Amino acid sequence: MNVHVSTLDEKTRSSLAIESHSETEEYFINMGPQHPSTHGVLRLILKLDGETVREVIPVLGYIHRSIEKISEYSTYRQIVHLTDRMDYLSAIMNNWAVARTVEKAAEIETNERIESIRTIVSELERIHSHQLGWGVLGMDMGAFTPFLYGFRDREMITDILEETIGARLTMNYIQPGGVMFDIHPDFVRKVKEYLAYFKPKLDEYEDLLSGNPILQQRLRNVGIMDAETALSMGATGPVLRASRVPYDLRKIEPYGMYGEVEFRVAIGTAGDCWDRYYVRIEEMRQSMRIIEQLIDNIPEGKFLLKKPAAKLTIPEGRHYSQIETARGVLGFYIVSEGKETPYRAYFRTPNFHNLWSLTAMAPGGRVGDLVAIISSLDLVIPDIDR
Amino acid sequence: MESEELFQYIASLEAAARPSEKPSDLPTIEVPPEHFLSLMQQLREDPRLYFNMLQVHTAVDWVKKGIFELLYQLYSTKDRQSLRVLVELPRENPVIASVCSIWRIAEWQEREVYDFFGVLYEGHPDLRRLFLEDDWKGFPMRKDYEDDFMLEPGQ
Amino acid sequence: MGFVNFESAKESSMDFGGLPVEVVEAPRGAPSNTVLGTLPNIRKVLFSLFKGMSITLRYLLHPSTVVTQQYPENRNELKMFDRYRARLKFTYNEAREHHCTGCLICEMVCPNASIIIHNRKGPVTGKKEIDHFLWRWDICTFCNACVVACPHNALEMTGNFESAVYDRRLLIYNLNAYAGPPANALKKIEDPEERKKAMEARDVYCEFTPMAGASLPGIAPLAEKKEQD
Amino acid sequence: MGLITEKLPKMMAGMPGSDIIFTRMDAVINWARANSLWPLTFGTSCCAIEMMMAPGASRHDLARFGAEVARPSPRQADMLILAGTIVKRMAPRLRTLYEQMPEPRYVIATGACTISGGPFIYHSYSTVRGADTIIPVDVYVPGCPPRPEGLLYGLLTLQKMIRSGETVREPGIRHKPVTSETPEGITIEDIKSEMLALLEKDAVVDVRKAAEQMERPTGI
Repeated sequence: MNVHVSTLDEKTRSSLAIESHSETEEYFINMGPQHPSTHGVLRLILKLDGETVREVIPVLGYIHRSIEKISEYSTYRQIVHLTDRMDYLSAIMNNWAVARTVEKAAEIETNERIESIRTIVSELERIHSHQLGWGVLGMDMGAFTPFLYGFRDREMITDILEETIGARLTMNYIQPGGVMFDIHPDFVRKVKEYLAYFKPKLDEYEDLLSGNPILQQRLRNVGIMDAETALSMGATGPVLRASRVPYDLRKIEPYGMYGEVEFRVAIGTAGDCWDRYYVRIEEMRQSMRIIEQLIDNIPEGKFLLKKPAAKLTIPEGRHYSQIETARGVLGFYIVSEGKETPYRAYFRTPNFHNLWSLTAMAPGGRVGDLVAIISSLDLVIPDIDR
Repeated sequence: MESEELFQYIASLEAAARPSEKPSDLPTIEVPPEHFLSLMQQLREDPRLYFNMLQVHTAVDWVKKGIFELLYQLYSTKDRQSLRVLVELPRENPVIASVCSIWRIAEWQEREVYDFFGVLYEGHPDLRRLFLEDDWKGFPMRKDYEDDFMLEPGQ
Repeated sequence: MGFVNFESAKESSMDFGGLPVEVVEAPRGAPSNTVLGTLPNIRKVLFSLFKGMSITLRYLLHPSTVVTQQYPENRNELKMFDRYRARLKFTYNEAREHHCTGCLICEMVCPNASIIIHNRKGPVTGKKEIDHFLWRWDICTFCNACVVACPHNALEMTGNFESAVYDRRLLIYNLNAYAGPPANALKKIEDPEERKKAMEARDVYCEFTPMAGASLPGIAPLAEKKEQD
Repeated sequence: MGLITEKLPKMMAGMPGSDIIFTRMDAVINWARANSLWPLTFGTSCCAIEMMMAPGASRHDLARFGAEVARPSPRQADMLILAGTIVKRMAPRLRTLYEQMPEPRYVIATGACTISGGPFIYHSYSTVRGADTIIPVDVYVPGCPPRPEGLLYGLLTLQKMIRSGETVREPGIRHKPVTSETPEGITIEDIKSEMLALLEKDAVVDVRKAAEQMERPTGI
């Protein structure tokens, strides 16, 4: 059998050699890895015909830090702290993915207090992640004010989390068998204050940005992806839900306290940028609903059931479990040999799979639309590269 | 579908596929590489199964046994069923059929596995390195990968 | 321009693989992307622009909504939260004795080997005791694993974030104020004379000293570098 | 500036009273440089969020220090805030960005990853262990990530360095103040004096020479 392994150079060359779509000449431009609207060090090679995008070739690896290799040398508790640095905007949920897999595999029990705390802080984190996504989308669309407002409200959540957890971004909070700290005595009061503050602010967001005809013009009917393509592309999270697939692990395979609270899954109708944008706005509302139902009755109990012993082993076998983060499904797959460190650790990250759908959405649109599509995917590049 | 029923149904589709005895937390089947592609096509297209999401594709390097274990984790939105397909490949000359034509995400996942493990995919439209430079030597996630750049604590 | 009507966010139920899922649909207006299509809605469009502007105007006219911190000026009022993690420190009792026995648990749980402990044999007691507790601030990620794992509560995280330096080698710190037995071991010595002897044999270091890269992996010490030059 | 910083010193070399003029000029030039730092938006990972927080967002405003306009182009920037891990593949691009920036250029490294490789220092086949193996770094801000105030403190530290920094007659030679933080409660005086002596010897760093001597990291 003969399999040909090509290079980037070959790929671009052969891509040009394919018959042209029009009489004009097609050409390549390079976007990134240092570009303000790629949200990090993503590099896209665009094949353009005039201003029409014919093909997008994403080039990854500019922040590939070999987390999976390091995981093979780390104990399970240490892996938790590495996941903070993958999707740093949903660090707590990343911690949870590891904790959940380890708990399921090693059969570690948790109590209701732990699960409640985990759910509340995860939803807070989801809100602040979407706030940032909203603000940055506004900035990419040419409005600087949303960026300021989004960050202003996000900072308040960061403060609440900082008081309980002690860190602002890389939390390392959810541990196998519990959480690292008990909630701060002021936590409940501050969260309630924040919800009361943020509810009218969310309507203000809508007045400011959603109602803006320029934004609607730029987002609607841009980057359309139907449900079948989205599923085949492996997209998850708001990207998939915008294509009218109500695949939300919080509903489908409830974990934490999600099975006991009422909320609705936000979905879109057409799968365009507008739907992806609005699904996030709606998810902030639903997250607030979830927190409201849980915050008043956090059960009593211990916050960490086992003092973290140095050794934590997982029985031999293959273990997988997944979590709905702010950007989609984060799965953690462990192959264990029964030792302290995993034999193989694999992260199924949401952004890696979501970015791939860009290659289906962008062709045919303009370069300006490409910026809108990248913003609406709400990418975090270190999560792609790991 | 219960896993027993699922295994029987899959065995009726493709006789070579058998339930795996390896410790695993999901319904798992094993299939030899030569029957792999036809099985995957049937898993996707069979109206009763209809696995339309390829959630996870990765590999494990069992260096002592001399094999790569490829993992394909499928999910069906029709009846919320998960299935894990394991394929064993020899470490020397690991070649397997590509499933890009069935699930489009496989194009990236396979490139990632090629990048890390050096597994070659037959029929892949654009097989090249994903994260590392084109001229990188070796495949870093293999257990016997050696690199002067890597440091041990205290070194 | 079909204008999105926000009241139209629909709540309904959908089927997902046999499971009923309560959903809420994103609102959509009738799509029209032409300039002419905008005209019937021109009043709405103008109103929405004005609405957005009025929000920014309201913040402009209300200076009480300003959230900007005046950082170096407000240093005295700026208090970090108790749990904020920015600097690893030893805990001391009233007699300024530390609690570290040199058991190496923190070094073991540290995910990136930012703690390096040198133990020695005590000159008086003859037992194992701490000599240097080196902490590499340049690697530390403040994951708090060492603090949680410490069986003697000898470590704590504090919130001093003002830490910029001109040389990375200055970020390697010696944390213990002295090399010697911990508070618990001193308590056990009942004879006051012997305790005094044990106390005097301690080598006193500065509590939080930059080690200037004392021959650590990956970093050339300052002195050595000078010789190369 | 080329006229003032390059030609004038040669012209005025032997003139009486030139010392006073140069000292005045140094003060003015350094004051101007310190208070108009334009950062390049260069963020690779987590620290970038805190970096966005510091200059751009509403709560911590870098504009108060004359550093408000974050520039996407290296040609218009004079300060590079390294926020996030640098990996082997990014290293040549970072070097290019640095070389494209006009002189005088300043570099702040924020966060553990940029300073030393941080959590990815061991067992990693791709993470560069310290951005200063690629480009010269002026100020290191530890933290993971440092909070925005910490970054502002780093900026103030950089301004301190610039103010007491280059002179017109010796361009490219940066006089770094001894240490930004003198440890308190030192009990053994000789440790301190020894350390300070070491630091003083190292205080003058020829950045240009260092940049020329620096080789590209291997494996790229």
